[in-house]
Amino acid sequence: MMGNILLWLIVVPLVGALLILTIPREYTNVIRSLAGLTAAVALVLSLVLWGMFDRGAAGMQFYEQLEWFTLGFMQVNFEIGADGLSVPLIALTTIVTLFSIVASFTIEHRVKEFYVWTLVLLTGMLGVFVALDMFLFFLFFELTLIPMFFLIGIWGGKMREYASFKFLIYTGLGSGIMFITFIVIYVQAALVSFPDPMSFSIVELTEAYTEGAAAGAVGGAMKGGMFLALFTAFAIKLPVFPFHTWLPNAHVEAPTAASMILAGVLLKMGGYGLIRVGFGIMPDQAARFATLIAVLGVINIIYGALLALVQTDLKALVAYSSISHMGIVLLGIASITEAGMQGAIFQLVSHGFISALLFFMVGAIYSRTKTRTISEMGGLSHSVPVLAGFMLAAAMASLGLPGMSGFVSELMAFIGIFGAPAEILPQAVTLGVIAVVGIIFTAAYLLWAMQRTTFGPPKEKYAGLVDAKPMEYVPMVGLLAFTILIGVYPFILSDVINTTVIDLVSKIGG
Amino acid sequence: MTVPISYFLVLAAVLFCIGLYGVLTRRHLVIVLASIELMLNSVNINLVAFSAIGPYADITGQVFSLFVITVAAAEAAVGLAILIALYRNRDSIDVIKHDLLGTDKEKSVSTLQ
Amino acid sequence: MLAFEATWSLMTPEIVLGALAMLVFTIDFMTGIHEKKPFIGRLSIFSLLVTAVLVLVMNPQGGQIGDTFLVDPFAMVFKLIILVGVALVIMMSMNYLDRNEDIYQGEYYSILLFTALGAMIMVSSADLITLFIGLEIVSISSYALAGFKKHNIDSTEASIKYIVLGGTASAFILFGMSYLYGLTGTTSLYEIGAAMPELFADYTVMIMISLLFMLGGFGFKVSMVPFHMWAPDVYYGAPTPVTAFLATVSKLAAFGIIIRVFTLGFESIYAEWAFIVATIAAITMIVGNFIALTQQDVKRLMAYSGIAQAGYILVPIATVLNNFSITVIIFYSVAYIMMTLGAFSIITLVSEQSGRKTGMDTFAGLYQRSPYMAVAMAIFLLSLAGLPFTAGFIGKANIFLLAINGNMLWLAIIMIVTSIISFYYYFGVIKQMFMAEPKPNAEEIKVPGGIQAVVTVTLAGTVLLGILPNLLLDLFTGFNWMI
Amino acid sequence: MTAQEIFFIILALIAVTGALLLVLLKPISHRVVSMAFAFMAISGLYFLLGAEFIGIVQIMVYVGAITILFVFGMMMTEHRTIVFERDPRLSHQAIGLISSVSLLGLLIFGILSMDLPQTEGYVGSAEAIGLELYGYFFVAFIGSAFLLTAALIGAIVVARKEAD
Amino acid sequence: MQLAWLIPVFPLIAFLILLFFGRLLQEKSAYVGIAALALSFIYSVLALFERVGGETYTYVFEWMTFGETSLTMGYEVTALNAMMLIVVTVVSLLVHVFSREYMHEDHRIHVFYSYLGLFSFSMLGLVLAPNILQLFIFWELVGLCSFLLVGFWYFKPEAASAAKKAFLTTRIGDVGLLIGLVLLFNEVGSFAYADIYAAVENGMVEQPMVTAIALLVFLGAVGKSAQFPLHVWLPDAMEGPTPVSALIHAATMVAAGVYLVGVMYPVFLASETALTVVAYTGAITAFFAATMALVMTDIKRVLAYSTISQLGFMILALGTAGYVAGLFHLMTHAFFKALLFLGAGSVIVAVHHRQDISVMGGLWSKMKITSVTFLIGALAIAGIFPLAGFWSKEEILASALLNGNGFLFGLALVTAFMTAFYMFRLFFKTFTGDYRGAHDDEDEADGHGEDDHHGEPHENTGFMTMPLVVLAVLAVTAGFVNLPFIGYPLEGFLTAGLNLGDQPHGELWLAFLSLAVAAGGILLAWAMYYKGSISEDFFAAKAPAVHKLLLNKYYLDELYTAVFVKPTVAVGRFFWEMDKGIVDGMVNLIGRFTSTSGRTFGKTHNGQLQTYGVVSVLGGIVVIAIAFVLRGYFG
Repeated sequence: MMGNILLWLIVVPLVGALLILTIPREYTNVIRSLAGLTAAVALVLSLVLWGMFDRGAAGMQFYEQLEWFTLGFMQVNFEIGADGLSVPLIALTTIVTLFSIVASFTIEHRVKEFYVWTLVLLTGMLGVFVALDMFLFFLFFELTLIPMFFLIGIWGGKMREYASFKFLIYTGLGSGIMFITFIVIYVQAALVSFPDPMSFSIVELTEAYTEGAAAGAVGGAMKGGMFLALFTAFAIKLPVFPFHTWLPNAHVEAPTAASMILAGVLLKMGGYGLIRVGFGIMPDQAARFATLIAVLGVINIIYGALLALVQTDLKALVAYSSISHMGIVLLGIASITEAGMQGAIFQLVSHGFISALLFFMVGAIYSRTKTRTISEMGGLSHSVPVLAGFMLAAAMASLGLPGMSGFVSELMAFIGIFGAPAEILPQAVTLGVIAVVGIIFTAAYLLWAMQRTTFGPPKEKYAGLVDAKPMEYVPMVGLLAFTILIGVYPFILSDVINTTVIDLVSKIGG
Repeated sequence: MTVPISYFLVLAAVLFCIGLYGVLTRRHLVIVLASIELMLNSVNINLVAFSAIGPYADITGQVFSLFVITVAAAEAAVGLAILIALYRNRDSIDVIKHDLLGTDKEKSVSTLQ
Repeated sequence: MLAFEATWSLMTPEIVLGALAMLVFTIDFMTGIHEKKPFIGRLSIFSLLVTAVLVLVMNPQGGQIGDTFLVDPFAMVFKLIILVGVALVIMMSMNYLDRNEDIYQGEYYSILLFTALGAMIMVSSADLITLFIGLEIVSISSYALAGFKKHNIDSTEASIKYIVLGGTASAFILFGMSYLYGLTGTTSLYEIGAAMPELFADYTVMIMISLLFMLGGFGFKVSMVPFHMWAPDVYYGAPTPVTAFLATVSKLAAFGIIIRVFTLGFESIYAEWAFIVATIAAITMIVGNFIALTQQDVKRLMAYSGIAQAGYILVPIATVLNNFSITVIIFYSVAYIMMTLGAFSIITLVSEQSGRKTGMDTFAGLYQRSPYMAVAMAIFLLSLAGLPFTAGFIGKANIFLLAINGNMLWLAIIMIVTSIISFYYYFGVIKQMFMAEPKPNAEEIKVPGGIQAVVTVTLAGTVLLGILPNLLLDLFTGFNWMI
Repeated sequence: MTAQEIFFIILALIAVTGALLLVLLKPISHRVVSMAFAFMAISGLYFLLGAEFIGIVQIMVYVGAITILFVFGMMMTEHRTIVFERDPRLSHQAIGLISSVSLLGLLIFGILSMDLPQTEGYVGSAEAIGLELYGYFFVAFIGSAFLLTAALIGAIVVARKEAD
Repeated sequence: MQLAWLIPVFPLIAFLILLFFGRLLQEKSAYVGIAALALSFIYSVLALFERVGGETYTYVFEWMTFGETSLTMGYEVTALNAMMLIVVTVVSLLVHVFSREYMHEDHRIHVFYSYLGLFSFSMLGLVLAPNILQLFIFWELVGLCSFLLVGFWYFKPEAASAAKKAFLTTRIGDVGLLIGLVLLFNEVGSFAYADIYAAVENGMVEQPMVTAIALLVFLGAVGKSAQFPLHVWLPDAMEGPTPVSALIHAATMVAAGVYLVGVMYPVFLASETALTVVAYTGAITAFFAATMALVMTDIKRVLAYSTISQLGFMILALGTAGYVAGLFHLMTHAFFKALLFLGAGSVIVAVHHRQDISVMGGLWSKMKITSVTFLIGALAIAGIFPLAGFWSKEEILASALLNGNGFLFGLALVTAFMTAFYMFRLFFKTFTGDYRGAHDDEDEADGHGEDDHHGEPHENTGFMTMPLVVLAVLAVTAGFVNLPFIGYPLEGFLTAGLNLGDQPHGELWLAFLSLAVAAGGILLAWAMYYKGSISEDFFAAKAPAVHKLLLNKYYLDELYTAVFVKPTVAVGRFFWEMDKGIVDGMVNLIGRFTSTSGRTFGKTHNGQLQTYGVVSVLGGIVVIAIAFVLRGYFG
């Protein structure tokens, strides 16, 4: 048990948070370095996990199950494990968190609490990705709400209270729907298997619904309902049109580090959940609603891009771009092909890095220009060339430039959607074409934004700005490096994911 | 007994509802408390009637009614005590004047003095 | 006559508590009126703890004295909840009474002890009369307690409202009981339960009227909609520790008898009333949470929150009545009493230190003024909201499980949606504590030992049950609640 | 019509009239008197039903103690016959009336829908009541002792006028 | 040939060095780039020599896996890309050399060279790609470099906007390409050229699908090679530094589209429709671009339209089965167009960074080398015997005639005439006559920057003239690699091992016809702009509407703005309003509804004890009544 690296991963940030709590709040530098150290340890652990992970094996690894509590005949376990779907996201989480912690070294206001919340958030996020018990999954899923609420609410911008409450209630509602659906899923299976006990284990339920007793016994309408409810729950997190409106508010108001984590990791929990639970347990329903998911994915892509196109606030633009990019995930999932699924997971990871980078850049620029209004910027290439350069790189990554991770995921998703079996997704080609057209819009808004911010005649008022500080290079270079690494040699990622993806897709029988 | 039990029951119901009406609409707090006593009395009529000529007549009903009387007395005592304390504080026993605690009484003394 | 042949040792805890309560009263009587008498409070707590130990020692084997006094796991656990609850209320009262010298201490404590006794009788009774007497001990004591700050307008007004409405509710209960007695000739719930199917067939309307009268009367005590109207005003006006008492012990004891009466007496006609309870539960959750959204006063907010919580506890009753649902209810009760008492002790502390104000803004910047209290309060509120790693979450999750298992999906959905809505106001308080800056004239908060103790105990309970619920759940699952 | 029925009707009329007057009369003292009449009539009903002990207790407690208590309550609060200004809550009155009447209707519907067998009648005795009290209902009896103690303490504390 | 992978790596190393240490190196950056390109060039030559007579060499590694499928990356040296390697490295090397002088005043010269390095890497990578996916990756990267280099002078709003336009417009084509290759992949199961060829030739891909794929792939080429209707970005891209225009927007990147069609040729051959579309697109582009080149006054824009026009020629050739002709023209065009651009760059430097030909003139005497080499270039593009352009253009005409139809051929011929005309219009206006720049020095309307050395134009240093000379030599000789007299050696080289059918060859009369047309064009230009025997405004006066139309580039930019840009933005705004108003509005409405209803419920708590009582009792009665009615207790 003590040897389980996943457990350590969850525990380390928590220990870090507790340690920070013991430090008097005046010692800000100690607190900062301790937070950074904790995140670094988590990162190292996740890399060790990456290394130890057996690429060839399907199923869960580092599996651990402890009895937790029983309720009547319902067994809730502390069950953790990792497969090719969670390992990359765990790595993503630790990486983005470490960089966001480094990025927030500039925060001077209530430093101690900031890092405590960040580390608690890290625990929650890692917990979501390792939890294999639905109960536990939900626990961690909810746990992320609270730190993020505080991060937005205390360190956020002008409208922070509105944004934090909207985030809380909206995504809370999503969690609520999710929880009810989890229990319905469980109860349906448990009733079928009665009197044999059944636990909340995702693994066990997956088995029950895909090949076990519940596969045939639970009615189609019920399963459809459950799937749609699950989809809605995760759609709020992802977010999917029309459940996306919390996101721009939250992103715009959140402090840089929180935006990085929010876009980089929190949104991914929605995608992860959709694949792990929604797709995993009810692949037949995923196939049944593939068209719906794909259509929503396409709407997300186009709608997000069009909205990003007309934003006046740079951060809002990036926020809407997140919405647009999450459409790719849906598209990939909807295709129900190995390529598409691969693309969806790739997009989760890739967008994690890219959006974190983008938000970091926006934050860094905002801290200098004191404005996020696009029209007031301009000529930043002159005053802050390095920042402008990274900004451009981030934008390029975001618009799916080959050589960067975004391209790979888009390519995979498109291969998936164009290759989707016609009986599952009859409109695949049409949807695919519309989606691909969306990436023109993506290019349009990003380039337009770049043209108006970094390009253009140098502005007088930005003459004295300081270019990137050494501490800022860490997140910039780090995130960009990961983006490029995956973009140039995606095999390192696909290798890890592939077996799991094959396993997932095989459940649908093709 | 030639009087059907339902007579007693109806009488009790009538008294109960008169009491209830008193509680709900009278403005004098003493009368409100008295109305509660009336309601409790109607319970006793029921109990004693059932005890005497009910389908399962036995002594329990009368015992029950004794307890009810006890409770009624205690309640009357405490109620009047509170009434007096209230009167000392507010110089009024008009029910509708005692509305300091409502939701839209933002003016309400949000202090406990 | 069973009078003196019964196993009276079953009543040992009650007898001891009664004796100790009288002792407390007598000692107070003999030590004058106006002195500060902290030992009275300590003695009261000691009495309650002794009783609790006695309950633990004496009660597990079970038994009964006629049908009037039952000792079963259900009664035992509820008694423990009540005793611990009252002890905590007294603990938080000690500071309050030191600051409010117009309250008579000895009388206050002894009346609280009487209510504990009454509540104990109430939950271990299977006889309408005994049950009603227990209920009235609690009620009449509560009326007096609510008005104990007798020079305070709010307190007396709260008290008069409480007694008028409470008295009416009692009358309704009795009226219902009188029919029940008349149609069965007995006050024993077992016998009533046994006769119920036939009875219902014969006198459908009258049985339902009596059932609903009783439900309404008990519902008044637990503040379920539409019988909840008194709660906000009384909670607001009553002295804060008394509010805590009303919100926890009084409410839970009333739930105890609801379960007792409906399980023993009306289980056979479950289908006839379950949907009514379900509807009421739904309305209660909705109304409580919706109104709470607009509250600006913490005590009123807690009142509406308490209404909503009552709705949550009603859900299992509406879903199914069996051992399992009682387990769920009792677990939630334990969680509820922990988090609510914790929250109220902090409210007491803060309002006493802010010139007796209870507006939401008194909590502004509490984190700066007293981090431990702020964090503890946050955890209590999170628990009330049902967020993870708190007892409240496990409790609610159990209720969901039960509701969905019992094909009450719609109720579960209403519950979860209203829970999410409740985030708004609970986090509103949290926002005040953590995000707002303290008022410029806000004093440093000095935490008295009593409050510190209450907060620590309840916090430990809330968190421990949130992380290791099996500590209680495994125990409970082994119980056969009702004999 | 038997004598019992005649007595019943008379007593019931007195009780209902007393109750109505309690609710409807203006002067407070008249109201309390009419309440006393109602209580008396009710105790008469108990006698009619053969529950003499309860009837006597009724007279002692209600007519004796509680009515006097209310008179005290009346005296200590309002000495003169106060006249409230016009009640501003007409709709409230109406709703109160409707509530009460519809509840009454419901109850009468319930009562009349019952087909209760007419039994010969059970005559209780003080002894029987005592045996029950000290027997089966002993717990409740002790409980009511505590109830009265608590009420006593509570009432004294709340109503007490301090020396200062 | 195993070392061919080093060819793109050298510039990449240069790029990285300059990225990290550029600030230290400053002007010395140029040498890093030059050295890297020189090495690349040497390796390219070696690769070519090895390839001649050798076999295709392929190396791949696993790049990505999904399911049972693996995507690979690697490199291969085929006949076609061996040729392309030479073209790219030569032009790139020369541009590197040229820029040393051209850019030396710019303090961001290291950035410029790093971009050039990146571009060279990308372009070489594109060429070496063994599969279409890798090609696409580098295809996008060259687009990025184009974006960066066009926007190199980011502070000029026109440059910034041109960079964006270039990227966006080509991206439209790229999207088509992406869809095409994804569809292709789903049909074939591989991105590798070899597999694709095999699949297409075996008829594995159904007919409508292969047409669709071919057209989509061609859309990519249309964007990249600035074919009608996506040609609009190229003229604007002239906002970039002139060496960039020479390298990217004349010789290499824009030719990538042609190259793409070249490498995917089997797919095109499988679809008659696709070929037809390709041919017509090429011809129409060639014609339209040429018409616009007739009236432009900006030296670089004339060359830009000329480039578009020439690219149209190549596409036309490919569309009419003139595989070799198209690629041959690609190569020759690369040399002479680079020559022309660099020459223009030399001129621009000499006239203090002005580009309007109306302020030039009379430079012949002042800058001999530039003038002569420019003239060679102009003759080459006009297709004068025996310069490179003559040979390749003749082949294109041949394929248009033999495999196309009269219309295509006619269009090509007219275009050839116009080509000669506008080139020599440019030449005469720039180099002959009197220098018109001196007297309006003061109003530097479209001049760039502050020139601190006003004065007469004079010849530039060796860094600038040497590349001109080299390119001029190539412009003369490059055509000889495919001389008919020695049996079309290039054709043999390129088509070896490929099943492309017979290549069309023109008969002798066609050569003469082409020569005559070119000569005619030159003569007309001579008459109008040198001799002055026909008024310069002759045509403009004859058909002012046409003139205006041409000057405004057929109003295509305006049209696109009105049809695509504005509606998109409008739709975006509409959605935004909808998002705020309806989608988010619903959310807020629900929130408001909740709190309002909470407040309404709360109103019942008015503090009135009896209100509470009435509500409770009435509520209870309602509960009872509803329950009774529902359960039917009332009867």
